[in-house]
Amino acid sequence: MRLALDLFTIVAVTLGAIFFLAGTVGLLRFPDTLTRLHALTKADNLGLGLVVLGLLPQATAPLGWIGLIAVWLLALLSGATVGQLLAEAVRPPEWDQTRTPDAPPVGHPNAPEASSHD
Amino acid sequence: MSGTTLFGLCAAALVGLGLYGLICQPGALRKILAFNLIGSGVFLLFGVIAQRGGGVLALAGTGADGDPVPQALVITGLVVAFAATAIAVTLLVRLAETSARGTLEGDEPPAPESSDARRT
Amino acid sequence: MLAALFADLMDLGGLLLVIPLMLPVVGLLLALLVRGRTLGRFALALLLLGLAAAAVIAAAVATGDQALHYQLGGWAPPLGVALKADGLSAVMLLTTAVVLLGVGIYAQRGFQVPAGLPETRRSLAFWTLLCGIWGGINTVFLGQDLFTLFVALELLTFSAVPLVALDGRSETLAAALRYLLFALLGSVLYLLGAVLFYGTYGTLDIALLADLIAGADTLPPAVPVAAALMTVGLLAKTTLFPLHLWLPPAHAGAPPAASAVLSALVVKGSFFLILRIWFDLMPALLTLTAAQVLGALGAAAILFGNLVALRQTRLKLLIAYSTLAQIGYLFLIFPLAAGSSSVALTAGALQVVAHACAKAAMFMAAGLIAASLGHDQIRELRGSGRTLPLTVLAFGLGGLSLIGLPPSGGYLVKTLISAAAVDTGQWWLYLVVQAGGLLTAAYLFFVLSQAVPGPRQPTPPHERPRLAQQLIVLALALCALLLGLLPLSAVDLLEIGRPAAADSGAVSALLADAWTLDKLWASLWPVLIVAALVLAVRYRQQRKPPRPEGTSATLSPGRALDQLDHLLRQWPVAGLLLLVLVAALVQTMLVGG
Amino acid sequence: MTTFLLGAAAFILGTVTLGLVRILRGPGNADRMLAAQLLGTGGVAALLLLGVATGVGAVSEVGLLLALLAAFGSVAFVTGGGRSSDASAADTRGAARSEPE
Amino acid sequence: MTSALVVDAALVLLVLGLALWITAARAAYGAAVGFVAYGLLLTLVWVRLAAVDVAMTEAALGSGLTGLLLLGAAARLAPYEADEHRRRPGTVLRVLVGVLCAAIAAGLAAVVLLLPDPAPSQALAVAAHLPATGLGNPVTGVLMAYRAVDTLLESVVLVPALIGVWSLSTEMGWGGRPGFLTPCRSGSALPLLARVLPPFGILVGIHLVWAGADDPGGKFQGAAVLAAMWILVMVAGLREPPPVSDRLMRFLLVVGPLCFIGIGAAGIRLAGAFLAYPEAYAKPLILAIEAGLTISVTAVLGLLLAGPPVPEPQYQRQSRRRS
Repeated sequence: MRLALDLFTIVAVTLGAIFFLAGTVGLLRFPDTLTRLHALTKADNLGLGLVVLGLLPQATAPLGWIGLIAVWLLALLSGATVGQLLAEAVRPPEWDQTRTPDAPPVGHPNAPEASSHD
Repeated sequence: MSGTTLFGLCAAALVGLGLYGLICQPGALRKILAFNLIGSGVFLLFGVIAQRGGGVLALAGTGADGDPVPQALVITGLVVAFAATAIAVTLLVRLAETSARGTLEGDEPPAPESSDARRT
Repeated sequence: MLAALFADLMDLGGLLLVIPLMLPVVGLLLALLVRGRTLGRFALALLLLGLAAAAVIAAAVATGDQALHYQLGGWAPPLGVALKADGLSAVMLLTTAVVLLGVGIYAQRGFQVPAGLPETRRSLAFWTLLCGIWGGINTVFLGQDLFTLFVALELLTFSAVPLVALDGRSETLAAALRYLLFALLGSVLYLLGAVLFYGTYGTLDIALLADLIAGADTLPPAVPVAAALMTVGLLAKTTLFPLHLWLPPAHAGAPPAASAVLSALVVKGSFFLILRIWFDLMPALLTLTAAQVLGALGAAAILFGNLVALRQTRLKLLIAYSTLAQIGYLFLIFPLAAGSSSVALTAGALQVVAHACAKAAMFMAAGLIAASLGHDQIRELRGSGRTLPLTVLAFGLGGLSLIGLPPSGGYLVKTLISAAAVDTGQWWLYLVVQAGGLLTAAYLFFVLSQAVPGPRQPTPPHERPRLAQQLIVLALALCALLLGLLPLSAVDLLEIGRPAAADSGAVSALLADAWTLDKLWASLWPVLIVAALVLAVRYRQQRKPPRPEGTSATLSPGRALDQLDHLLRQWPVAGLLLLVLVAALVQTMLVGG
Repeated sequence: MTTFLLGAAAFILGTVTLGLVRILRGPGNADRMLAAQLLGTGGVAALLLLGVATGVGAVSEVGLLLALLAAFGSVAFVTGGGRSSDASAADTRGAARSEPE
Repeated sequence: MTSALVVDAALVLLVLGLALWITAARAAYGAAVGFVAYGLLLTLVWVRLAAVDVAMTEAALGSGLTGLLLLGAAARLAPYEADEHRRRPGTVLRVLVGVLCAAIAAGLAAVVLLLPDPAPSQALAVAAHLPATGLGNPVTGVLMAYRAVDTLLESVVLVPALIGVWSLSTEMGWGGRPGFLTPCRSGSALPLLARVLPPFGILVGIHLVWAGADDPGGKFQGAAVLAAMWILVMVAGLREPPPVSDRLMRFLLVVGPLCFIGIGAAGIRLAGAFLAYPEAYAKPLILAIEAGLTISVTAVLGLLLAGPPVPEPQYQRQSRRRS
């Protein structure tokens, strides 16, 4: 029984680690912010989920389980929101993908001298 | 070489790095960041000392959670450092809004400037 | 009945120390809830109570002839935190209470809540932060735990910095930010030193650490490093030359009442900790080279600060640079400690007290003059002596203490330092003290020669100062001036709680002939010559059309001095010097030890 | 088992380290934020692995805290003006004029 | 345990790499993003150092709230950053500073390697006296009993810091609402997050305070989480920050420290020393103080991030422009 559980842990955690690797590769290789975002949110949620799943047999029941699952649920929630927020923020009005790298920063809408002009 | 020693060396390096940033980076926000780096280095060193101090506990067989005194002091220190960062950041934002600059370098006129101005 | 109350209070013993610790803190918290005009009066009542508590503690220390100790929460160090009031702490507590009460009375007007308003930004910030400074500095004087002292230093800094920026002009904001960042650098270095002490000895209590350090056969390498880091960190907060980048703009830019507190008290908090480190924590480690490094910086501060002060055209900047110079005197005592630590410590403590009273009076006097004239340009002070006779008199009297003329506290300081310098064969210290006094005399008389003559101002003053404000400024100046007349037994109070030194009586021996006619005259005549010279220069300037570039006839050296000051106050340069100081101090202790 | 879990933690940390190249390279601040986000999730995973492996108690609560606050970086990113440097090429709002190169 | 050493080495490399980035990055915003990641890694380091209480504080305060503060500031300061590089000190100066910093770091490293072995420690003394406090968590014991005065002073230090932040408003702005956290232009995601997350967050925060007596956790960690939730709600525009003159808010700000001082003073009578607790009631009294401090620290942390007050018209304008 112990052996089976350990095997389960090894398989799940390894899978999770591979998803993290995939996410990282996506983050590095994908061409623009939105596709990178896509790679990231998929990969890290699944990765963390698998790691949590794999750790369940090693944790003490039931408090340890609750803690682990709560971590994953919260990570899911914040991951989803973050994806949404960042997507809203970086979406160019005309889906313009030829951004100049490191364009000079512009006035913050909150700064007093940026008179409202929109 | 144990992990604890490794973290101790890391703390020393963080202090050095932060000192360099605090002195050489012109932007005031970068100085605030550098101050936080030094602070984290100091706290880390304290944590290393706490971990080493846990040795007596391990000998006594009551677990190895480290010396709680430095840990408590680090918590206090973190809160104080946060307050310091908050004041510094607010001062800086206010300074930038009133004088349109975010740096402390070369900002002050030399002392006799006023008399120079009157001479010309 | 009062006597009975007093006796009851004395019976409390160490518990008394909780009062100066907690009274300001409670005041700080409650001030957030107090509304309207009550705020200023509430703070004043608190300050009066604080003065009473400080007096009771000083009396308890003096009558008991031993330091008061208290263990907070009943936990003994190393686990718990202890408080201690020796004679030195008691004197500092009393000085703080007196100066703060003076400032509190003075500030009743400027920081009053206008009728009909619940509060204003300036009033709430000033009174709460004043309580914060008070609580921080009292904790510094009483704390015996290096980490508690760190928190106290931060309380002091966080309360002092916003006061600098209270006027909200961009140059005061910049000054406050510089002050904050440099002070934070200082605190973090101090904390690093404390951490190393804990790592080496497993305690942060000063008394326990002192025993452990004194008892060790070989010095662990962490100790000199920690000592150097803590000292330099505290130097950055005390603004010893050449780490003075933030002092002039910050002290000159704050509102006068705040400048008085900053100059008179706040920089002394970190200096007090330097005293604790070098005289209580590890007296044996103060090698002659390390002491001479500190002494040389002090000497440089005296000469440099006074010379730059002479070049200033604004009164408040002049006073700020004079603070820079006066801080230098505090560090002259380190090389003297080799001869007699009690003489050195007495001189240091007297200088703290005398300068606190004198400088608070001078900053507030300058504030009244500036309020009345609408500016503080030294060359345009004409007539202010007629309009504000009491204030200009207070300014002058405070200045006499800075020069070191009898019977002021400054005179005692200079007598002690000079005599000890001659005794230990360190003539350069003697020369620096004398030269510093004369330079101070030069700028003081220059200011007075501008302010005193001239008719009553034709234009009505911008703001008529209250008589109470003028009187309290005068009273503080008189405190500084008459400090020297205190009986010698008052000086003995400083010795209480210190390990009985072999050289007890050294102070009284040195001070014994301070009041001979010879000595008095010797201190007086050079100052008179300087006064005459200043008057002559001024007379000549009046005959010729005034040259606008300031006081000094020697133009190019003066410009070079300004350039040097400007260079030293660049952030990277000051940072570099700070690092050099750390390295140098470690070096001296490793080699000398 | 402990060795495996520690190894997995080291592996995940290693991969997210690679992701840090995005923080260095950018190009936009949003990309940097993405890398920080990945580091956040990976950090939580590594933390849980470490906690179980070394038997340090209450580690899942630390993970809970990290997961709870994970979104805050991005919230600050959206509410602050960090996005402006990304969208600046397209986002030519009159008031917020960018300086010429 | 070499595999543990590998993890530690990886962590150290990551931390140092990020510290380098924070120091050397060209733009402040990028450095601030790096700082958020850096705080997260430090949390892992604290776990490796078996300091779970500190790890929680670092996660909530060092990484979470400080990151929020710095990112917000970096965004606000971006327009003024343009000519910073020209103000860099000259090469000679930088090299000198660099050499000295390296020397100091090397000296510290040497000191670390030469720290005494076995290390001195208070751990046994703390454990021996812990039953007298009724607490199970030694860190809480240090914070609330042995070194209660540090905790008291620290909670007091936050108040002048907040007043310092407030005092940076204009005279006109006094009495208004803090202006740093005006609601963001609302997509759908942020208000959703601000509705879903706080119930969890409040639960976790209160749990941390409550559990802190016996398990890792405590008032500062809990308060930081609660403050973060409050900030989220304010940023999403669901609640406005209270005006600085709000009387209830003022009371909440000071209730914790005042309660601490009051119970401490009662200790003079009941337990023979200031800040001592009578042994029979030690735990309930400590929990009462912790509850008060949690309220006050939450309020202070939230308001520190909310910034100085602005005049009401400006506040409304900012909100409108951004929504």
